[in-house]
Amino acid sequence: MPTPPMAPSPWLLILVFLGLSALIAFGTIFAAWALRVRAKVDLPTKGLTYECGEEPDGLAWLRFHPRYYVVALVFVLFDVEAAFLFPWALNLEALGSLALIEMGAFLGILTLGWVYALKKGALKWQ
Amino acid sequence: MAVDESGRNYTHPVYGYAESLPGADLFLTKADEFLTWGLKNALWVFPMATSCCGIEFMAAACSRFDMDRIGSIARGTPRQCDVMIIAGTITVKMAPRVKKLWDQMPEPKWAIAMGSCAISGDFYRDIYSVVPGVDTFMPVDVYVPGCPPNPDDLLMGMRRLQEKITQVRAGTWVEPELAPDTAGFKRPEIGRLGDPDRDPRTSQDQLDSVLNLGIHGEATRAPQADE
Amino acid sequence: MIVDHPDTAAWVAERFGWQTADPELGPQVPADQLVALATALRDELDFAYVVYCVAVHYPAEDEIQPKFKEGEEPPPVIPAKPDRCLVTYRVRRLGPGTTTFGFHLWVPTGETCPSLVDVWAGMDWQEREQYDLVGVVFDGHPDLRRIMMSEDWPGHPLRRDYAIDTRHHPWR
Amino acid sequence: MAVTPSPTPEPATQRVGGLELPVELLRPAWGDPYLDLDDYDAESDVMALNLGPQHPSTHGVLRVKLFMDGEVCVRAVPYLGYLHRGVEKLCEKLSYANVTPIVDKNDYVSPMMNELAINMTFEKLMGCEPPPRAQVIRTIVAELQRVASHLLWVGTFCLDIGGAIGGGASAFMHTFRERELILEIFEELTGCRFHYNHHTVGGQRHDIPAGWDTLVKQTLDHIERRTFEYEDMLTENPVFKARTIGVGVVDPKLAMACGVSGPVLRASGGDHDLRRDAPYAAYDRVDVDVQVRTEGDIYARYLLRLAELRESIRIVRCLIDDIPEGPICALKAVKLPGAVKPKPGFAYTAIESPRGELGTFVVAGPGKRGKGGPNPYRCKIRPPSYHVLSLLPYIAPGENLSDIIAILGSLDPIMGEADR
Repeated sequence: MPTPPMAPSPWLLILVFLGLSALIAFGTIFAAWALRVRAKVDLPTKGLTYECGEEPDGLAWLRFHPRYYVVALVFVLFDVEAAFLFPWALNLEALGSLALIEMGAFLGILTLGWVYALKKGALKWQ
Repeated sequence: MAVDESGRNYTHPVYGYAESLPGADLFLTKADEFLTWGLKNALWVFPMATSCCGIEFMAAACSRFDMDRIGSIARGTPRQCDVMIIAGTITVKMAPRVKKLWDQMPEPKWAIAMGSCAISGDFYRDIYSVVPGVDTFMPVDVYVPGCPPNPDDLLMGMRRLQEKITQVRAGTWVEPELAPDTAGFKRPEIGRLGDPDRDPRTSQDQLDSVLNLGIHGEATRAPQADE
Repeated sequence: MIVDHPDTAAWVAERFGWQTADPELGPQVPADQLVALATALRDELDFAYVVYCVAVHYPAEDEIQPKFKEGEEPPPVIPAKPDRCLVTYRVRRLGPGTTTFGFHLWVPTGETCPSLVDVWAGMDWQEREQYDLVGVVFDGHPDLRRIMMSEDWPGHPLRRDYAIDTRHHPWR
Repeated sequence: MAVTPSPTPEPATQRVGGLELPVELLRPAWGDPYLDLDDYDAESDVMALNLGPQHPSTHGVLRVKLFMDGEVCVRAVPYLGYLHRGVEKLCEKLSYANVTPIVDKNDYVSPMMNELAINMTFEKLMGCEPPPRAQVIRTIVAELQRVASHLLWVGTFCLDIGGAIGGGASAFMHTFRERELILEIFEELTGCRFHYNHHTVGGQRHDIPAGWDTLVKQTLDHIERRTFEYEDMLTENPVFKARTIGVGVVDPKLAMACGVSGPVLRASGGDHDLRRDAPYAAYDRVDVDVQVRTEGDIYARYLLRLAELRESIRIVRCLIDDIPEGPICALKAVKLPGAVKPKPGFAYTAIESPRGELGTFVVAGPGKRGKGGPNPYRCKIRPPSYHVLSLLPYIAPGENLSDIIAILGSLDPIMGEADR
């Protein structure tokens, strides 16, 4: 049954949604640029990195210890997990109890990964 | 090269073009007032708290005198602040840092000299290591006298600054002329920023001293004029 | 072995032979024996707490001929004193009835004073401050830098010949 | 069967600097303040970070240059002098009576303590003794100032732990509300909230107004009830305990060598308090119950300062009821600044300020015709904050950056006093 001519096609909705979000995002940036107050004299110190008033000494482009990378990985694990949980939780009743078991398995596997990371001492820094 | 003024009567590119359109200026005055209202009621404070006035600043930010009522929160970095409150004595070793932090604040920015140490160096002004007043190296908008000024005086200073912002943006601000020499008060030879007989090289030397701060924190000195 | 000697000045007089003229200042210590006295105080008399190290600058004084009437024979001439610094130390023994003990030495300007950093760690910053403000050089100090003034500050502020409102281009 | 002599039990306490200290507290290993970075085999590059002169957590303008290996500090180099206002040089120019308002501004969290320290030294030089009423007022005022100072410390310390907008701000708001009550008491007595200029050579300048003691008693009852509020908020708070227990441990032997006394030494087992061991003013009429803890970490210092706060309230309550009658200043009102001319000599006195031993060494200079001069020849102020900061290069290495900020907060340095 063709969608009634009155209802806008879903693709149009997506277009409007993307357009609105782009408008808001870039609109605020443009407004900030347009309404900004320009200093009469732009001093070189304005661009310097802020280091409590001191002259920054040494480089910031340094080699860090790999333990910080592992912490970032563990964060990604939870981030992805959350990203999948939201859409699933929204229309849970539409998907029925099967989806519940699938998500349980998904969470179980992730928890296994988390326990493994804990046992390897990913978050122990000293 | 004059030390830059804070966000005072600037000419804005967008407004300039928009005003040429017929009938747009009626709308723009309302927009400007709206922006001024938003600007002055959210003055985030950069507390340059060096000594005793810093404690009174903390008392002003706390629950009894609550600076939050007029919309100002103390922030740690100069990047997010509109008003720099210089609370306490500024010594010669600290002055380049204060100037650098002032330059690192985005426009529009204002400065409040809180306490007589920041205004004129108080009874320390004759000492070898104290800068006699903050306005010898940076523009100051409101002076809050006192040693230390009560928190409600500081809040009155903030209200005074809000009035000044409104008048400056409305273009009706009249710059008060500098106080004449009061009873032979011995002023240090480095005049205030607005003094006409101030040596322009001093501003240049002050800026150089800020630009090339020594790594160990010493301010590299320009050649002494009288050495 | 730690001995609880009630009167430290008497113990020092008996042990090292330096008398104490002014109880506040304590005995005058020759420069080469300073570290020996300090270690003795710390180990034997249990003075482990640093109170301060202060340097006081005395400018040079020329000879003084005190006035006298013609009848009597002229009183002895007070000799001229060079430009010198009085360096006083003070340490404290904690516990009930805590007492402090001070000792001092005269350091003519230009000469150095032995450093006590190896005996008490707290003397590190005290000596740096006195070097910075009064200009007494402590040899043997691991890191004798200025602590109060900026690194390139001309002169030492707390000397008597340093004017209080000295200019410092371009900030005052 | 050869009876192996039982190893002599390791002595439980060891005598260091006149104090009996439990042995397990004396830890030899400390950070090396003069560590050469070349011979430090870092797993990653060492970053030089400035915890600079303008930083919300440095309690004033202290700059610490931290050499960090990732999150862990390798070496800490404090730089002072950003608030050096030349107070000692200014004291040499002023007369004895004029020095009080200058020294008032050194330790701007407890101004009464500075005045008390310097005026006691001048009185020792003059050889005059303040009347009993002035002695009792001095003790009451000093203890009230200690309550205000510790209240401010609890507030700002929670800022260092929780952050200005985060969880720490709540305790900050509470403690400053109580501190305002104490400022009101001082406003009643001296007329201003801060920098009172209350002490003078030989006694006090302002006498107690009528009804002042009832105001003090009500305020102290109110504050004592509120301290239990902080305990509910902080002492059993798991986050607070996780951030403070076992962090920034200070070894009493190192503390003594660096000249540190006060809450930092008492939290590490040093049973030393000038109010009890060398009583001044009216402390000999009160038995000061000195609080001592042996853990030496930040949590011990927090508990100790809270207990000291209550101890000060108890001391004020003991003294507030029987303030002897009589004059409040030994010398006639010191109108002419030049009236005070002590004979040439040296004098050192020390008091117990909320941060430790605050002393003043004054050299009275020769005046005309051999009598004393109108202004001091040299006026050295011995601030506890300067010594507490000299501990930092020893205890900072090996700690995380956020813990260093908590340690700095727990040492309670005041830069106006450290830089003079």
